[in-house]
Amino acid sequence: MKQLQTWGRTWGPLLGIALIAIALLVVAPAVLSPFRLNNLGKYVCWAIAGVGIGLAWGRGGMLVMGQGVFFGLGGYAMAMHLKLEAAMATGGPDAVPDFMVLYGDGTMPGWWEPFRSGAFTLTAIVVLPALVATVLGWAIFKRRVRGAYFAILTQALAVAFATLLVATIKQTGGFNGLNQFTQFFGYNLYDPANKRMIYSIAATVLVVCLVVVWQLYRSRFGELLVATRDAEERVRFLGHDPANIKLVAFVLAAVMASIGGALFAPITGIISPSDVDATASIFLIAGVALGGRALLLGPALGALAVGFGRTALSESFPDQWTYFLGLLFIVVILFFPAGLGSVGSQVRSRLRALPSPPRRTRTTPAAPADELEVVR
Amino acid sequence: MDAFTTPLLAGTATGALLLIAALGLALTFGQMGVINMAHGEFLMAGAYTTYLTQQVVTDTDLSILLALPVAFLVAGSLGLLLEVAIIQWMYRRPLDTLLVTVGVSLLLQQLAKDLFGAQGDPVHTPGWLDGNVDVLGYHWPYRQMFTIVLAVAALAALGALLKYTSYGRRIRATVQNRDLAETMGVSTRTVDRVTFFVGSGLAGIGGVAVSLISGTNPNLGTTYIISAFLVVVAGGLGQLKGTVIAAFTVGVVTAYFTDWFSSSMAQVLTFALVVVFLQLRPQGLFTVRTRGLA
Amino acid sequence: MLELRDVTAGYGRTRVLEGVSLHVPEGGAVAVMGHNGAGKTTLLRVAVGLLPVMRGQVLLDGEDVTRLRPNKRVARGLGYVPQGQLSFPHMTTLENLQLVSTQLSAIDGVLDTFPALRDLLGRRAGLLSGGQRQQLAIARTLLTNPRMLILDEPTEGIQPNVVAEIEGVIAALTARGDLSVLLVEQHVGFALRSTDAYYVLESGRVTSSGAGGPGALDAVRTAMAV
Amino acid sequence: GDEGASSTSCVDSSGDTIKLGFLNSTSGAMAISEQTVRDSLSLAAEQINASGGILGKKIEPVVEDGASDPAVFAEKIEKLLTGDCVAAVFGGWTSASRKAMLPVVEADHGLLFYPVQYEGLEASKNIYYTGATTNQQIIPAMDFLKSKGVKTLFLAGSDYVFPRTANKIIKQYAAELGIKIVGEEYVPLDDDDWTTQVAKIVAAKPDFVFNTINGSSNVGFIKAYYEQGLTAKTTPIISVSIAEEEAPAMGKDVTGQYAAWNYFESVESPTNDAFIKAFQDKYGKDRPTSDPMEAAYTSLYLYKNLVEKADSFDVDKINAAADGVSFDAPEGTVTIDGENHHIAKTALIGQINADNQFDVVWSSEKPIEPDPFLKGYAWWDPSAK
Amino acid sequence: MNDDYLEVRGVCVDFDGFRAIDDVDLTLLQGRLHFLIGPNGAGKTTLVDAVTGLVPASGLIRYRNQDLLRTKPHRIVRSGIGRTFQTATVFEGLSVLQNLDIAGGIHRRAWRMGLARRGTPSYVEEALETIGLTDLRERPAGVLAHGQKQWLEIGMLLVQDARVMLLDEPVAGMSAEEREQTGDLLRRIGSERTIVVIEHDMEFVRSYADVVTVMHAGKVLAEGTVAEIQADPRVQEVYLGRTAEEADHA
Ligand SMILES: Nc1ncnc2c1ncn2[C@@H]1O[C@H](COP(=O)(O)OP(=O)(O)OP(=O)(O)O)[C@@H](O)[C@H]1O
Ligand SMILES: Nc1ncnc2c1ncn2[C@@H]1O[C@H](COP(=O)(O)OP(=O)(O)OP(=O)(O)O)[C@@H](O)[C@H]1O
Ligand SMILES: NC(N)=O
Ligand SMILES: [Mg+2]
Ligand SMILES: [Mg+2]
Repeated sequence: MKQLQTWGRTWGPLLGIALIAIALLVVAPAVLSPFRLNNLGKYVCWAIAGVGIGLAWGRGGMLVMGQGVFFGLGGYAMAMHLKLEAAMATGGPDAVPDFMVLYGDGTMPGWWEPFRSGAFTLTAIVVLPALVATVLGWAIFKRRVRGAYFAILTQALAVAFATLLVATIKQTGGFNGLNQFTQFFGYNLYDPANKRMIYSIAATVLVVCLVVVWQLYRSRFGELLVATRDAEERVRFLGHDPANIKLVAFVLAAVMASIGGALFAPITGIISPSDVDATASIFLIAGVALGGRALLLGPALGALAVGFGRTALSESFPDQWTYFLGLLFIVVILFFPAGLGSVGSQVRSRLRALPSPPRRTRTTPAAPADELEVVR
Repeated sequence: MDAFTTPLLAGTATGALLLIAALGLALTFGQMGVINMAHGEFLMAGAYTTYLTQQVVTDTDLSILLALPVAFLVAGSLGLLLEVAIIQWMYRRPLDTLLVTVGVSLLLQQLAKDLFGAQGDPVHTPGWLDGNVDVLGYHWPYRQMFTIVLAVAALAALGALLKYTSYGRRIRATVQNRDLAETMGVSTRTVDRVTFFVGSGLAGIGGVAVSLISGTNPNLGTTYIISAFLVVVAGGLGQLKGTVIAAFTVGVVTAYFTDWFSSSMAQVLTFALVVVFLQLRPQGLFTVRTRGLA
Repeated sequence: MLELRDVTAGYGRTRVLEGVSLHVPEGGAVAVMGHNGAGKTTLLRVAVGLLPVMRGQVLLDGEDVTRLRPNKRVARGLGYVPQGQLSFPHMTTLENLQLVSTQLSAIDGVLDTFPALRDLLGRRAGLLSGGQRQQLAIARTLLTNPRMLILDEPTEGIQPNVVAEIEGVIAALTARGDLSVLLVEQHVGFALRSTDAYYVLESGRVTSSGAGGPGALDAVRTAMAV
Repeated sequence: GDEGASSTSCVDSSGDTIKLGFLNSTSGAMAISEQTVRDSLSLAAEQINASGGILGKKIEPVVEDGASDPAVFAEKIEKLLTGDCVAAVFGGWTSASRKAMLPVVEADHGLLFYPVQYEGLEASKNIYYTGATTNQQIIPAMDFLKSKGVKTLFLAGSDYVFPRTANKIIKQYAAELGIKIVGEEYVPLDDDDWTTQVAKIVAAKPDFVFNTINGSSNVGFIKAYYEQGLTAKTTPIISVSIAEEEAPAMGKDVTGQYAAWNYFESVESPTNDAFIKAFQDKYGKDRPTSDPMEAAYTSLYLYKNLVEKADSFDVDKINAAADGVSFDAPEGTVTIDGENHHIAKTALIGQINADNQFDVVWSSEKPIEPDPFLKGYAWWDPSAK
Repeated sequence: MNDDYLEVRGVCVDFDGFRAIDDVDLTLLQGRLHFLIGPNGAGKTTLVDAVTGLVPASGLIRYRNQDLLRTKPHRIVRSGIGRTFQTATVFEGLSVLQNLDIAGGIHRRAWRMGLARRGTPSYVEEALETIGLTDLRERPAGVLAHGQKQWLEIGMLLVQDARVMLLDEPVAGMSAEEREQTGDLLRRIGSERTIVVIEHDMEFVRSYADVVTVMHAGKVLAEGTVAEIQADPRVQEVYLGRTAEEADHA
């Protein structure tokens, strides 16, 4: 019995990941229409970013409210390449994207140039967010900015990033964003078979990300990350610099968000500031909170659910759906602070604790003391 | 000369507006630790209150003055409702309040849209605010001066409340250690409610000032919320002094940036500046230190 | 004065107290002793109202206060010094005291009891040393003018001569006859000297109780050695 | 995209109803504007159904919320075209939303009717543009300014595609007309604070201000303008996005200012009277009508006429029949240009009166043929700096 | 004398003009139980803070030829100096076992951090045994009682294999028997370590101290054996008080 439990604890999550893999890679393509599959692909992109948020927020205690920035870095990097591919397909190797002619003077900024190369673009999608997150994270964590400060700071970054995109219309397409792609690394983007391929890539990436965090969570690093979340300063007295530990999680989360964004562009055919701004970032967070931030599969499933919920609610109640969405936020966070993924265990513990349920919801441990605490 | 005075004076007015919005947050966020993303919608409620007051009392000279206390009550009551219905269950997980209140903010925006329509409603500037005075080349509108006066008055009132009444100590005690405060005879429930009422009420006052700039519309709150939070953070949690300095600095600096570059770039640069600033003073302008690892 | 009737309480699913009954008579002083984790603090939290009971009753002056919030119990004369040198860290020593009472004479009174605090009035409590904070905690509670004083390891981390001081204060207060005391202490000698009845708590149950006084020393030691 | 080659339409026109998609933002920042478009689309559908439908089939609207997010527009239009198999989609407002829908509607070989004035430089076989292109609104507005003897002009706009492109055209045309541009300022969409920019206008003392601001930001602009002592008398403004919907929110501060459109509620014609009456009967006496609403209303009737001329719901047949299809719209008779899918429209300049209605003060003699790429304007050089 | 000793020379700590540590000299030798006593607010905790890099200090603090004042806290720990806190601080979200296990982290190579723990390392098992929390190993540390947390902290130091242990009131709040157990434990592990204990319980000090340093108002007031200290009138005046002779906490 005990052995079975241990076995379950180790391999149960892998089984869950396998189920998700089957559902996404085998079942979904078989039963969904091309349009619905493409929609699912979009949610999968959010889920990839969500897995990273689960790592940074759920395990690391860093409420990353600006993941849109990294989602956008990847999304725009990919979109720039696709835009150039589209231009080059019709206008030759020196062609520039159409919008630069429309709103600008028809010249392309130099930093667009390398994105003509697919290899460079793929590298940039990983390296760019990693670099930005390292520099940013280094500065933030070394100065011990955390808790609500960190959350609001990252949110402000998302706002600044989106505003910057809007303000640089001639270089980034501004409010319109980048769209009207035609091909994806040589494949016609409007061919249903190719669309299915891109979907499969996204689903596979999600599964890989889940396996990566599964290993991380069971590793000693995962335990140390939780320790850092619970008592950051205390970790110093185990001989670790908490800034480094947080940095690793933050950078990983950034890279995942970036990859999610990079796949989002070809799947939806567009990336624009409204996909990366503060509101978009909050929706990323919402999925994670809904599914259960500290759980392994919670963030991914939550992100998929929120994506699906947005579509389904807005299709069924196009005029009232924001009410439902608002209520969803409230109900989930209020009643299931550990996410819907934990409803089962929560109900069980409630039942066992009868007859006198606690007067206030105290099912989660008290917030880490330093969320608002001000330390020297 | 006006290249210097215009951003200074206009920025001060913007700063005043930020200050009113941030003062409420300084209470609910700075003192109580609740990250209320619906605070912007309380601002919006204040703006709609002004509109409605003008519908009832058609003498605009009077109605604005009347709108101030009414907006305070309306927004305050909304805040109280929020506290009683939701926030009171969440004091032990401050970061989660952020997400819950995002939901509330969505609800309130949709509600405003359904009640008042998607279009904005007009708010008329009273006669005594009509006009401007020429200050070194800048036609400084009376309305901007009024905003500054309003902010200073709100600040003074709040400052006095915190400093000269036992309420200030109670609120701080409650946020620092709920259980302990309770066992020191502080009714933390009352403190929570009063704080939310006052903090949200301030947003209502801010809403009156905002309505004079842009009338009403259901998305009005979203414009101010993030800047207001940034001001509180840059000012240092729980520090009115810091909030004041941060609000006016952000207002004036943004105005200069706008003048030199553009509005969009000014927003980007101001955000960037706050980020850099937090590098230098990670816990805001005024830091409160304690010992140990807490 | 204070009575716990058959109280069961705990955290989440885990029960920490199992059917504990205890009585502090009017003007009486009762000590609770027990090992680490026995449930002493839990017992006091139930008495004060910081932890809801799962079963049982808490009575104050013969009245059921089981559902009353802590601050209401404080208003009825309950004073509580929690374990762990707790204070409001961002408030100064003086503000910590003023939270309870702004009467100068009253504050002056408790400062006479803990003169070391006089020099620290302007310092933020979070910067005080552990012992200084504990002195502040006791002083603050005394300001609430309790008729029933509940102390959780009040001498923990306090220098010896101040421990003696605190012992003296408690003795003086109980001698007044209008103050009841419920004391959790690890220093058995001190505990028994200061009280007239004791309870020993073991794994959430009362395993032994009796009259206090130095004579009970051996009985308690035996009870605790189990 | 490769037109029509791969996709076969799933539109089912065999029953006695035909599905049409209404895709507007009813949440988010653009809801302010787009809700009105939705309202007039619903009205038109109701009227058409009451009078027998299209080719005898009742319209069955499938409504979706674009949520002010271009990516959502892209998703929803695909859903409407491939999931609901609507015969055509009506909606979109921002150019961002249109640009996002364009590749989808082309790939799915569907139809989109876009009802808002925009920056031009676009023509898709799968889109019908029932709002003005630049030579039907902006260029006439410039002509009007020239006729008023304007020498100096200040440009104020929202920081996004339409104003940027519009101003690029304005600047080139101004050079042609000999009008000097004395300033150019942008503020992000939905930003209310125009104080600093207005101070620059005060300092620049232009003869006129050309306003390409979109949405609620106009309120902040007009209020700041008035506050700093600028009025229609001292420094008039000509706007291309302030209509009857927006004007009341600005009250007296906007009185006397000008706007360029192709329709005003004040247009005097029996068709318009009928339109206004029907609209207000349905939505209330206090609801004004405006250009985008009228263009949306018109778009549905144009679609009806297109289908009935083609005698089919098939996109290719409709496109083949498009040239010359017209409708006696509230703004006057409009006619489709089969080449670029825009419509000929009469340009109007109105002056806002104390009731926040627009008095027509200038009008093009006849409907102006659409020229989205400004091919007929020699001064236009798209790649100029 | 080997180089395994901690040297404190002329150390001062200032807080906005208030001098909490004033020119303190100390030499802490290996193999002896060193006690640090003194009135509340004397500066004992602050001194430990200074040694472990938690507060900035001036002067010289040296361990194995390393200048600790110029070393970051986590590097100080890595050089073998561990501490506990007056208010026990453990990782509340982790189990007792995990708390102990991650304490051993500094002895592992960085890349091994990515691997999962397999079973319970023997030194963690030993530490569990030593601190008597074997039965509670799977409990989240957050639910431990006050004293249990203090034991867990000591256990973490054991796993860290700290050469210098600075214990801030480790037995406060423990019952007499528990103190005895803890004292014996300290004596056992102290033979090859440098251990400094801050404590107010004079009986405990009497039973276990090899050397006692008394601090007062930021300065070292006296140093010597327990007997010498108890006889010192200055110590009696500021610290022990009139109950000096009968300081018989149970
Ligand atoms: N918040 C909590 N959640 C869950 N369990 C708890 C909580 N607080 C205490 N416990 C558990 O309850 C038991 C009793 O704890 P309590 O603090 O009452 O002990 P105590 O007798 O006061 O010990 P000490 O002498 O160390 O202060 C302990 O086993 C502890 O692990
Ligand atoms: N950050 C700080 N700012 C100001 N004063 C401080 C700070 N830290 C400590 N102090 C003061 O320094 C003095 C020494 O404190 P410390 O905690 O070292 O005392 P201690 O000897 O450990 O006392 P105890 O036995 O009560 O724990 C105290 O008076 C305390 O108030
Ligand atoms: N097309 C517009 N007005 O965005
Ligand atoms: Mg206890
Ligand atoms: Mg100390």
